[in-house]
Parts: sequence; C-alpha cells; structure tokens
Amino acid sequence: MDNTITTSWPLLSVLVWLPLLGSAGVLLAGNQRPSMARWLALLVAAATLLLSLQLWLGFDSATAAMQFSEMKAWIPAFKVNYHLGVDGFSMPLILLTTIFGVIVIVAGWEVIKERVHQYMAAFLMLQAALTGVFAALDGMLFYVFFEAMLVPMFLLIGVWGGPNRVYAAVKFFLYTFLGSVFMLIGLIYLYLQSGTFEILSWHDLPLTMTQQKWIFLGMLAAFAVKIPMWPVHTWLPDAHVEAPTGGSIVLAAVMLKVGGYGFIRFSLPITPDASAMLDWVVIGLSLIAVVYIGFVALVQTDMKKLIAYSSITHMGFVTLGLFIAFSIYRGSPEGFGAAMGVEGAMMQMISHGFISGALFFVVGVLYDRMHTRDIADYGGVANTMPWFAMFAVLFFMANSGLPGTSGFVGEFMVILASFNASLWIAFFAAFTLIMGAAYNLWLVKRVFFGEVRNDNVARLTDINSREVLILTVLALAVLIIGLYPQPLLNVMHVSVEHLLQQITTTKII
Amino acid sequence: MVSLTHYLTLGAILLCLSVAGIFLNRKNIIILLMSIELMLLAANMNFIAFSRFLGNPDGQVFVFFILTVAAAEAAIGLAILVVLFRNRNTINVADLDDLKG
Amino acid sequence: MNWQDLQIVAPELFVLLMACGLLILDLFLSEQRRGILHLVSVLTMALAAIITLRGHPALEQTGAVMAFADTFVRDGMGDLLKVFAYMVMILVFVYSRYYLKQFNMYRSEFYSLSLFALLGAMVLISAASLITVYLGLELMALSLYAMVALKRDDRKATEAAMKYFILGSMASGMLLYGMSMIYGATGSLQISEISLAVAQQGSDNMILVFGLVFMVVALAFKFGLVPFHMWVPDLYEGAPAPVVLFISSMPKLAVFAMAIRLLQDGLSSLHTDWSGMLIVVAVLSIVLGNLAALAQKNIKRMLAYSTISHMGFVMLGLISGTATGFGASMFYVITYALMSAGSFGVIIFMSSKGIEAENLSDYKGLNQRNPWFAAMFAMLMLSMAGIPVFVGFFAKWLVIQAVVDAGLIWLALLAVVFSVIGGYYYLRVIKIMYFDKAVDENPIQAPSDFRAVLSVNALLMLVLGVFSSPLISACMAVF
Amino acid sequence: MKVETILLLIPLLPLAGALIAGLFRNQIGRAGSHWVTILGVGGSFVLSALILKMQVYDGMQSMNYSLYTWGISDSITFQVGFLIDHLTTLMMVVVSFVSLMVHIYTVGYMQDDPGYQRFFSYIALFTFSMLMLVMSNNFLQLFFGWEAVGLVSYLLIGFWFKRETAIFANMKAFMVNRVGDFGFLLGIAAIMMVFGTLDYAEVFAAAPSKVNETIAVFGTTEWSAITFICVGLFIGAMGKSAQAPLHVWLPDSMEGPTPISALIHAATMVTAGIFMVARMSPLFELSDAALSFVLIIGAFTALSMGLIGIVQNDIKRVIAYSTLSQLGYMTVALGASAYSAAIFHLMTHAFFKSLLFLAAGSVIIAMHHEQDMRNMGGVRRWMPITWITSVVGTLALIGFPFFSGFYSKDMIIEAVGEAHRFGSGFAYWAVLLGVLITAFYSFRLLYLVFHGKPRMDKHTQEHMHETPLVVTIPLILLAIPSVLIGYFTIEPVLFGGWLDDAIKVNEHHDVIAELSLHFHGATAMALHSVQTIPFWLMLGGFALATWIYMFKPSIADSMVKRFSGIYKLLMNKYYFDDFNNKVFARGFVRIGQSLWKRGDAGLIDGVAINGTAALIGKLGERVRLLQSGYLYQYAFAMIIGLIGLLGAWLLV
Repeated sequence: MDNTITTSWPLLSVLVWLPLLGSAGVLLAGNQRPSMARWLALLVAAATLLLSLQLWLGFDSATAAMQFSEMKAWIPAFKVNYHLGVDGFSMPLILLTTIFGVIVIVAGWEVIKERVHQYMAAFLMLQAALTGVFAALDGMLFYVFFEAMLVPMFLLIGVWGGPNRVYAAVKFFLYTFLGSVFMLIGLIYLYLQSGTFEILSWHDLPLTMTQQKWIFLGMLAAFAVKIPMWPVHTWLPDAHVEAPTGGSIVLAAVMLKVGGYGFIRFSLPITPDASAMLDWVVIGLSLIAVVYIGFVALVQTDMKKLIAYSSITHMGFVTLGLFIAFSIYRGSPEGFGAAMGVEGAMMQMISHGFISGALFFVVGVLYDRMHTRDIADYGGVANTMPWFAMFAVLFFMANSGLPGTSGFVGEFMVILASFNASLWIAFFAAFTLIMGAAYNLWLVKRVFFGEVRNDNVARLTDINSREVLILTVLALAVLIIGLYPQPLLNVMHVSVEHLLQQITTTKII
Repeated sequence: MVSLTHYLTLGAILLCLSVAGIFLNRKNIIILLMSIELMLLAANMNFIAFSRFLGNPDGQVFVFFILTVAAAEAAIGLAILVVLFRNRNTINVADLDDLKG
Repeated sequence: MNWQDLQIVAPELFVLLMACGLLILDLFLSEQRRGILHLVSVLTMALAAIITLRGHPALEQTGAVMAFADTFVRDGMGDLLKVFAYMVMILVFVYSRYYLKQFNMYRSEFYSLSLFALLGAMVLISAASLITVYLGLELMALSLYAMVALKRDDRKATEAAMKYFILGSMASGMLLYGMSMIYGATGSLQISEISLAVAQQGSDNMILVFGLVFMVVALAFKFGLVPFHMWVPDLYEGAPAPVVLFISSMPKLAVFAMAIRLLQDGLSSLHTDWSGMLIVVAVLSIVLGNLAALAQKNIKRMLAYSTISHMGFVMLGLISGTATGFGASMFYVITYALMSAGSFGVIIFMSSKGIEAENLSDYKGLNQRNPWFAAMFAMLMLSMAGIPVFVGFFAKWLVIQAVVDAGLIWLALLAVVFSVIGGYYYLRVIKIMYFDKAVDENPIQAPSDFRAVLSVNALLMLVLGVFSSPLISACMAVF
Repeated sequence: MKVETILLLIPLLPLAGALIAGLFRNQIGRAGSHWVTILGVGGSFVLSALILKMQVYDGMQSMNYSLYTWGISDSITFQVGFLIDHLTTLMMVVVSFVSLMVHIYTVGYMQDDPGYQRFFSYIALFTFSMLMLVMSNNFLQLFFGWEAVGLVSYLLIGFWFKRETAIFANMKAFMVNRVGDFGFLLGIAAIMMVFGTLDYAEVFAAAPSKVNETIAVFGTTEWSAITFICVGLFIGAMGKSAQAPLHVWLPDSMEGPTPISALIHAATMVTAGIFMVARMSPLFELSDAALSFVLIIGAFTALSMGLIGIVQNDIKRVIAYSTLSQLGYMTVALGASAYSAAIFHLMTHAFFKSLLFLAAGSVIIAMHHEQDMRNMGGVRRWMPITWITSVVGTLALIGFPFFSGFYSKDMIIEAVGEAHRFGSGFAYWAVLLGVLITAFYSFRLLYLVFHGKPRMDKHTQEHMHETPLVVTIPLILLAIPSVLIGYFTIEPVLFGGWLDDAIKVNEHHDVIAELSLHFHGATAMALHSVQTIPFWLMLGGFALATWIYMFKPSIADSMVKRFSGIYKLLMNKYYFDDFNNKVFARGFVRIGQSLWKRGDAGLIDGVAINGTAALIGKLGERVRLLQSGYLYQYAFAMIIGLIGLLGAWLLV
C-alpha cells in the first residue's frame, strides 16, 4: 500500500522540526529571562497547533492511504528513509499532541519558577519526538523518535519532580529502554528479512509463525511497557507521582498512547497470525488491568497515584479493544464488532488523553496551592473553590465513563464489541462501571465534599483565569467528543477497515 | 639428530618459564622484566628454528628487529622502574596495589 | 626503496619528520614560548590530514597499493582511519594543553611522544607484514608507556605505568610467539601470502590454530577485552587525564586496523575459529564491563569499564566476518574514539588548580554551574549509552544488526540487555549533573579554544547521529 | 411551529434554563435563576400538554425519527432521536408537570439556602435528562438519560455537601445504580450482538424471530438471548427503581432536600425503570422466565419495604419506604404483563407521592427542618392546607375508592390475581398484605404528625404557622390530580387501548384484557370495590392505626417489646446495609489493599524490579573485587584466558 498521497509542502516535517527549533530558541533565552522563554515557547506551541489543524482540514477520510507523506533517503546504505505520513490512526493522535503542547506550557506558566527555559524547551522537544513517533513510517525513524522522547521526560521528572524523583526518573527511563531494545531487535530482524525499514512494506512481508511469534513478543515488550499493561505498569504511578504537573499531563495524555499506536502500526499488521495466536495473553492482561488495577486504584491515598492507576485500567480497554477482533473473527467470519473494538480503542485513547490530562491538571491546581497530594489533607474543597469543584467533578465523572462525556464512548464501544467475542470478557470489562465509579467518587467525596477539613483548605482561593481557560478547553473537548464522536470516528473508519483486512489475511505462505 | 620439534619444545619451555616467572614472582619487578625478555627469546627461538627448517630468511630478519625492540623495551621498563622506586622506595610487586577495584 | 614508495608513505614520513623536528625545536624554545610546540603539532595534524586525503593516484584503480617489498599497504580503510586518528590527535592536543599547563607538565615530551605514538599507529594501520605489525605496535606501545609515566612524581601514575608496561610487553611477547607459529605454519611473514597459504592447507593445522590463539590474545589485550582487560581500569585511574584521553581514543583505531589485517586479511579462512574466540571475549567484556562500571565512584574508572564493554561491542561487528560487519565495527570504533575523547575532554575541563575531578560527586549540579557544558557532557553520555539521535546508538544498531545477520540472535539479545544495564551508569552521571545540588557554586573557566573544540566534539555526537549516513557509507565502502 | 421543533424545545428549554442558572449564577442572581428555570420547565410542560392534546384530539400519529447521528461504527449507526408515542407523551406530561410544581415549591423551600441558583440549575438539568430518557428511540440514548438522571440525583442528594451523611448517601446512590447499570449495559451489549442495532423499532420488529437465539456461557451451557437481555435490562431497572436488593440507596437519598425527594426519588427518576420495562414490553413478553423474575422481585419489594415503613420515625423515610413498596407494586404489575396498569399506577403515584413529600416538606419547613415524627403532633391546627392535602395524598396512597390511587392499585392487584405465571400466587398475597400495611403506616404518619398533642419544644411551637403560597399552591395543584386523575383516565389508559401503540402484550397472558371483560366504568368499579378484599384490608389497616395511635399509644411499645426480634429486623432494614458495608465496601478495600501492597509493591516492584536492580548492583560489587590490584593476578588472569582458549580450540 504505497500509493501515498503527498502534499505540496512538508507539513509533517514542520510539525516535527518547528518545536525543536523553538526549543533551541527557548534555551537561548537563558535562565535570566524566564518570561521571554515562556512567551516564546507558547508562541511556538501555538503556531504548531494552528499548523496541525491543517492536518484535520486537509485530511481525506475516504482513503486508508498515508497522507501528507514525505519521503527522503536518510541512511541509504541500510534503506532507512525519512518517511513521514499519517492515516486515520495517527492523525488524531498528532492533533492530541499539538493541543497538549500548548496546554502544558500554559499549565506550567507561573508555576515553574526555576530554570524556566529548560523546562519549556524540554516540553517542546518532547512534543517534537511524540509528533515524530506518530508520523514516522520508517521503522528506524520510529525507533529513534520512540527513544528520543525518553530523554526530555527523564529530565522533566528528575529536575522539576518531587522528593523521590530520581528513583522515579531512572525507573521510567530504564523500564521503557529495556522494553524498547527488544523491539529494536525485532525491527532489525524485519529489515534483514525484507531488506528495508519501510513499515508499510513490512505490512505485506510474509513471515512464518515462529518468526512472527518472536517479533510479536519483541514488540509486545516495548509497547506493553509503554502503554502500560499489567504487570509492567509499575513505573507509571511512580513517574506520575514525582513528575511536575506538566510532565504528568503529557505523560498521561500523549505518551501512553504511543504504546497503543505501536500495537496498531506494528504488532497487528506485521504479525497478524502471531497476534491471533497470542491474543489471549493480551486480552487476559487487559482484563487484569481493568479489574486488578481497579481495586488497587480504589485504595490509593495519593491523588496522582490514583489517577495513574485509573489510567492503567483505561489503557486496558485500548489493548482489549485492539485484540478482541481475533476472537470475534474466530466466532463468526463476518467479524461483526471487530471494527467497533478497534475504533473504541482509538476513541478511548483520545478521550483518555483529554480526561487524564485534565485530571492531572486538576491535581496540579490543588498541589500548587497546598503542596500536598495526599487525599487525607483535603476535604470540603468545594466550599472554598466552587468553580474548580465543578470542573473537577465533571472530569472525575468523565473518568468513570459517564455517558455524554468522552470517557463513555471508548469503553462503551469496547464492551459492546467484546460481548460479541465472549460474554465473560464483556462481563469483566464492564466491571469498570463499578470500580471506576467507586474510586473516582470516593476521591471526589473525600477531597471536594464535606466540611472544610483544615485551615489550609479554608485558605484556598478559587482558580484564576489561566486555570479556568485550560479547564474550559478540556471540558469542552470532553463533552463534545462525548456528545458527538462521529467526526472522529469518521476520520478513522477507513483506516480501521484496512487494518482489519490486514489482520484477517494470513502472512504465512 | 635434533628435529624442529625439539627447538619448538625448547621455545615452549622458555615461554612457560617466563610466564611462570611473571605470575609466581611476588617480590621483585626486575624479575618480571627478565621474564619478559625470556618470553621474547622464546619467540626468537621459534623464528630461528622455523626459518632454518623452512630455508627462508625472513624469520631471522624478524629476530633482529625483535632484539632491537627488546632493548628499547628494556630501557623504558627500567626507566619506569626508576621513577617507581623514587616514588615509593620499593620495587616489590606486592606493594603495587594502590589501584584496584 | 624508491620514490614510488616514499610517495605512498608520505603521511607517515611527514609525521616522522615533524616528530623529530619537534624534539629539536624544543631545544631552542624558552619556557613561555612553549605554545609554539602546541601550534606546530596541531598544524602537523592538519597538514597530515591534507596529505592523506590527497590520496595516491594508484589508489583509484586498485583498491590498495603496496610499498617496501609489500610490507606496507595503503588502502581506503587505512586512510580513513588515519584521518580520524589526526582528528582525535587534534582533540587530544587541544584538551591536554589546558591540563598540562595546570599540572606544569607543559613540556615537549608529551607532543613528541604522542607524535611517535601516532606514527606507530599509522604504521600499524598500514601494516602488510607481521614485521610491520610488530614494529608499529611496539612503537606505539613504547611511547604510550613513557607517556603514562610522564607525571613522574605521582605514585598512582607510575604504578599504572609499571602495570601497563609489564602486561603490555607480556602481550607483545605472546603476539610474537603467535606470529612465530603462523610463520612456521605458512612459511611467510607477508600477510597476503599467509592468507594464501592458510587457504591452501586449511584450518586443521594445529600450529596455525596455536598461533591464532596467541595472536587473538594479544589483540584482546590491546583492545582491553576480558579477561585481558586488567590493565585498563588501573591505567585509566592512575594515568594523567590527557594520557588516558589519548590511550582511550587513538590507539583503538590502530588496534582495530591490526585486527582486520591479521584476522581478516591474513587468516580469513580461520574465521570460524577466531570468531568463536572473539564471541567468548566479547560476551565476557560486555557482561563484566557493564557490571563493574555500575559499582564505580571514580568517573575515570567508570569510563574504563565502559570502554571494556564498548570494545566488546566492537567485536560484535568483527564476529560476523562480513563486509558490513567490519564496516559496522569501524564505524563503532571511530565514533567511540570521538565519544571517549570528548568525555575525557570534559574531565579535563572540570579539573582545576591541579586537582583532577575524578570523583562522580565532583560533577554535582554542573547544570547550575555551567548549563552549556552540562548539556555537552549529557550528550556524550547519552551517546555512550546508545540513546537514539546520538551517534552511539547508530554504532550499536549496526553492530547488533551484523550479529543478528550472522544468526547469533542470543548474542544480540545479551548485548542489548546489557546496554540497558549500562545505560544506568551513564544516566547516573546525568542525574548527578542535573538533579543534584551543586557543592561549590563557583563557575568553571577554561580557554576559549578548549571550550570551542569541546563543544564541537560533543555536538558532533548529535550531528553524526542525525547525518550518520556519510560516515556509515564511508565505513562500508572500504571493505 | 413544526411539531419537530416543539419536540426539540421540550427538552432543550429546561437545559437552557439549567445552563444559564448554573454558569451565570452570579450575574442573574437568585430571582433570575428561579425565573429562568421555571420558565424553561413551564414551557416544556405547556408544550408537552400541547403534544398530548394533539394526540388526543388531533389524532397525531406516533413519531419515530432521529435528531443526529451520534456515531457510526461497524455497520451500526448510533442515533440520537425521539420516539413520540402515547406512552412517551404521558411520561413527558407527568415529568414536566411534577417538575414544574417542584420548581415553584422550591422557591419557598430553599429561599434562604446559599446554593439557591445551583439547586435550580440542577433540577432543571434533571428535567432535561429525564425528558431525554423518556423521549429516546434507542438504547444508547436511553442509557445516556439513564446515567444522566443518576448523575443529577447524585449531585442533588449531595446538595448539602457539607453533611457527611448526605455525601455518603449520594455516593451510595450512584454506586448502587452503577451496579444496576452494569447489568443494563450487558443487556444492551447483548441486544447489539443479537439484533445488530440499538433502535427500538428495529429491535422490537426483529424480536419474535430471535426467540431461539442463545448466548454461550461456559462452553456448552447456553442461555436464551432474550431472557439474558431482559434480565440484564431489568437489573438496570432494579437499580433505578430501587427494587430489592438494590433498593438500599433510596432511603438514604432522603438526605437530599425535600423537593428532590418529591421530584426524583418519588415521582420521576425512580419510575424510569418501570417506564423502561413497559417500553421493552415487546421483549419481555417473549421471556416468561424474565417476567417471573420481575414479578417475584417486585412482590418481595412491595411487601418487605412496606413493613419497614411501619417502624420508621423520620417522616421522610416513612414516605420513602412507602415509595419503595409502591414501586414494588408497579414492578409486580410489569411482571404480570399488566404494563399499562404499571404505567397507570406510575402516573397516579407520581402525583400523590410527590404531594405527600411536598406536604412533608412543608411540615419540615414549619418545624425548622425537624424530621422526627416523635417531636411533632397536632400540627393540623397550625397548617390546615398542608393537613388537608396530606389527607388527600394519604387517601390516594392507601387506595380509598374514587381516589386516584384506588384505581391504579386495585387494577394491579386484580391483574396479579388473573396472572398464572410462576410466582404470581406469592405476588398476589404480597400485594394484598401490602394494602393493609400501606394503610397502617400511612395513617400512623398522619396521626403522629397532624393529630394528638404537640410534642415539639416551646420555641418551635410559638413559631409554627402555615407555609407561604409558593409552597401551598403546588400542594393544592398536586392534590387535584391525586383525587381525580384516576377516575378520569382509567378508562382510556387501561382499557381504551391508549398505550397500545407502545405496549405489546402477548394475548396468552393479556391480563388487562381479562379485566376489561368485567370493567363497567370507574364509578361502578369504585362502588363494587366494597365487596373486595383489598377494601377491607385497607379499612383494617386504617382501624389498626387509629386504634393504636389515637387511643392506645402504649400498645405500640408493648408490641415492640413482644416482637422485639422482628422489630430489630425491621429497624435494621433486614441488615441489607450492614451486609453491603461489611462484604462489599470493606471487602473491596481489603482486596485493593492486598493487591496493592502484596501484588504491586511487594511482588512486582519489590521482588521483580527493585530485586533485579539490587541483584545487578551486588554483582557489580562482586565483579569489582576481581580487580585485586596485584600485577601477578592480572598476569594470571591473562594466562588463564590464554590456556582457556588454547584448551577450547586445541583439545576440544
């Protein structure tokens, strides 16, 4: 499927490189002129966001071909190309990235006081790497971006993080690094088999079951850690707890999606037979994530940890939705519900981006004022911060999958789809209705409702205009997606069909 | 009649002696230097033996180079030995353990 | 001996003349005009580079030209390695000048010795006969022994020198012994003839394998591969930083060439044998090097162990025995030389008022004290760790690809897993620089040329990463 | 004005009111907020009435159309749309009317509450959600409204979020409802799988052809798909309509302000489940098993909850438990396939129950938010209007002839009597007994509050007075239908086939048809009732209550002593709450703790991650020691290496 549509000007390259240049500029602003660094960073991010809208407007949702694609030889000696392009899967995720590119910078506006320029620059680098990951159509290029994003995040956690930041940062880095090197071997093996690093030509590269199995496991190691799946999820709570607000936002909102995207771009189409054979592993782990992690989230005492664990359960729906297709096809060849599973997974990723981002911002707002994330230190916040409480309740409700919010769409579709595979998968998946409500509402009850717990809470001041702005934007996003997901679904529909057709045709010959 | 094997065996014995000298000797560094010379001689022995039996002079030429280099090596070795002694008033091998781990 | 030959060896000849010249020049220079020596040496390198790059008419048609009764070969690989050798030497000179001044070792010996060492390296690189191999190697080694001992009144330095000398001469003894065996088995010292002879009689010849083992051991020693690595950590810790900087970068290029000459050009028919031996030492080095580095507090020692593991990675390329494999190793060794030069550059940069900054804790809060050079060092460390966009990653990628290509996936897995473990101690350096509070806040000063070169050197890690293609294809082209 | 526009306006007007009152609360002020919401809800009431008129007089046909496409996925088009038939219209009118009354009433009830605007925006929002729920033409939107009303109820129960009890109650309510929704969602998923669509019309059309479809459970065992769907949906209904054992949230929900109890927890939201099952009658009719399940659950609820009502002392809780038992009645009707009877009772109950709640609220205002009946008594003399209206409500509730409650309840009882479904016998006795109990606790309440000698303290007594007009007018307005609605609507609603366009009953068990044979008009029915058991049971309950609470209060206490066991059981509400707290609430937390501490922190992090890290670190330290620093050992290492290689390549 190389009939890719190319554009007149390299939009994707601009989206990748503009933030990088911007970060260089921000660094030059130096430590002495924080405000300049802020404005410059904001300018760059905003410009990128505006440009990225072009992706949405100019996107042709009638084809599964790669669009806006650019192709230049990078390392010809090994057929490595600088090949970018987007389809219905990557385009929304890139938009998510650019949107949060702006949000995190505003989120850290006056909160970050020391080494502002480095902070802002790190975020711009991160954004560039993330955009690159989603846009890359070359295995090596993908890997380069995939790893490159670790460094700025490592610094963000380590420099601006909490008391236990070093442990968290190193854990985050090594965990992901270890996962990804196995993928690297997979990529190299694919190159040696196919003689190219073109992901798209890997899609139709015939492989024996054994080869597929090993490649699949290699990829799984990388993406399972990234997304993260039980039992390789333990880096996430630590990273989230220690990271600065902005870091948590980007980590939850965008970075986790790389894992899900990896499954879509690599595991499923490249090793369809192995995926079909080992789907029970992924499904099992996803259900464990939903139930087990749900329980764990229930008893967290640290708000960020709780949200982090809830992220893991939500990502469980992504993996479930992606891999449920196989057992559906096993049940009935026409595979009714498979597409819904995949689309549900995508919707879940996007919506979780907004919701978790918003939730971490909510916690950040409280943390900036009280410098604690311990639920026990709060109580009756709604008395002193009524408007903030309103937003917070909305987002926590969305997090518990309330219909009308984006949180509902993905879970609903995945549960419906998985019912076609097996009553019991759907049963355990639907368990999230109960667990989700439990940990979200309990937190809301303990933090926002009740009598004012202590003087610190009494002294709280309601959100300022900057915070209102961010929360409003996110709230609108959550509600719009929840009430009218069709535009998004429409964008990915053809690509999903293509993916399903790929995973249903065996590669063993 | 002594055959090539005898010479090679001699060479091998010299080598073993030198090696033994290097890692059995716990006392004097000078012995180490001597052992190293011995090792070079073992190699020379082989070269000469081979070139004699192959009827090819290259080996003997090589030996001359080796001897020269050996001299230079000895010079440097002794020079280092001197500085070493200046610094710590001992040339006891067992005392050279500042650097470890 | 004729004009033809001299033309071929022009670079070596030039370096030789300049080395001797420096010795003489020193006699007529007063204390404060030593700067000239430095200048001259740097210029020498530049000119040598030009001479080398001008190449040789015969090189175009035939890949290689021989000289001096076929004991000296000049080919693409050699020239490429030499050019990078000069480059590294320039780094060495610029970095060490600042150090030598601080530790009042600013005398001509350093320069002339390093030029002689370079000459040895060049000869080694171009060696086409066992004799030239040996001579080049010894010339290099002897100069290095002397350089290590340059810091005459330093306990550690002299101890390191002694250890290095004893073990080094032992290694060359073994090399000779191995050579004698090869000679006996093949009846020639000329490498190409050796390979022919070996090809005829096959690898079942016991003496041949006997000699091979000895030679591999010698090579392993020069690379600093486990279990022949013992000299490396002690030398790195004991020797003065500039010398370590030198030993850790330039000779690796020469030794790599030596490996190619002996193993590939000479004994390629024994590939199955020597690749097996290399696998053993490579695995040991990667495992032990990374593990031991974890436990180090002294940054020079840490880098020593990291060198050991890196050399293990270089072996991975050789093991495959394919052209791409050799190219990969060459790319690795070249980029590693630059990386390590940069890292020791930073160490010199940090050392001030006659105190070497060799404890990791000396780097605390470098980001507050000097964000730019913190960033530079971070880049070097990330490159060593093999994090993408930095050149170190591409080197690792290529060698691992070679191994996978050779069907040794288990080896590839082991390599990547341990490179992750290795990643930890490089990260620790970054952590110390960025996450920890500075102990002494006073800023770091260094001469501008030093700072400029160091910056270039570090940025090269990024540039060579993003635009790795030319160098990669260059390395691939010479095999 | 096009009818589509009208229909669109009906839900949107309250929504607009809610948004304005909520987001611009400070700009528009208190008065502004109640005006905007009252206008919104009033508007939608008027329009709903208009639609009703169109249907009754202008013969408007039922409409089924979609507003917009929510999403398309996998050949399924999720629509948001309206299905407007008589059932819908009836619900719309009831909901908007009661809601309007409550809005007006609230002006008085909440007048000095700081959260005034917030409250109005909430109840308006609720009206919107409830209307969307009843007007929906597909399961997705149904679920939307379903959870949306749940959300608003959550917000409103916890309206006074300072009260620990309130915020506990609202969380409990939401959680229990989520348990119901769990089943509901699985039901919807099953529908998606079996029918491949979520549109009512399509599903109902295809339903008969799917009777033999099955869903695979453990390998070989298979369940009838229809039964699974119906049970799943009904579990949802159990949550919303508070059927045992998911009823536990409703009594606690009384922590919310009284208008909420009237609007949400008596008249509208809790009846959503009843409405839903009636709406799904074409499905339920296909599964006798599911209907029996419904029947039994309903009967049990009707009886057991009424009993608890007897021992309660909090005025609102008594009414709450009576609501529970009335909901039980409706469920029983559903289980007996007498859907229209259920809807009929739903309607009448909406009026008289909200009337009772608002009256109780009015008393509570006068008592300065005192809710314990033991501290009341003799209120009658101060608050005549409240008293009258309460009496009316009570009579309607106990089903006194000619009052609305009489017709609806009597119909249910007779319907059950006619039904021959598994469990109908038990159900019949349950509902009969229920009549007696209802009458008893209703009059107990009436006596304790309005009659006897005042038991409140001096201070309160001095300030006792009738509540303002904004409170009493809604009471009067609700009293009227409580008396009349039954008399006038029983004929069309039950026997006139008014609901036939919505409710499909399989003729084999069409009990209403049976009843219609010997139904000769409302009057006749009322007069004839004198010869029926329920009437006498009702009188019995009345007599008992009068005897005990007017003449011999001592008996109550002696009874308590005599049957202390039963009394304890009732006071503890059959220990449902304790069970849930111990087993579920604490159990879940304990599971979570152990999974976190043992699983995550202990095994994965402790052993696997940090353990490995520590191990590697140790190895490093070990390896380090190899570098002893002794030259001869270095040399030795080299020799070992050499010999090793030699051995490996020469000997082997």
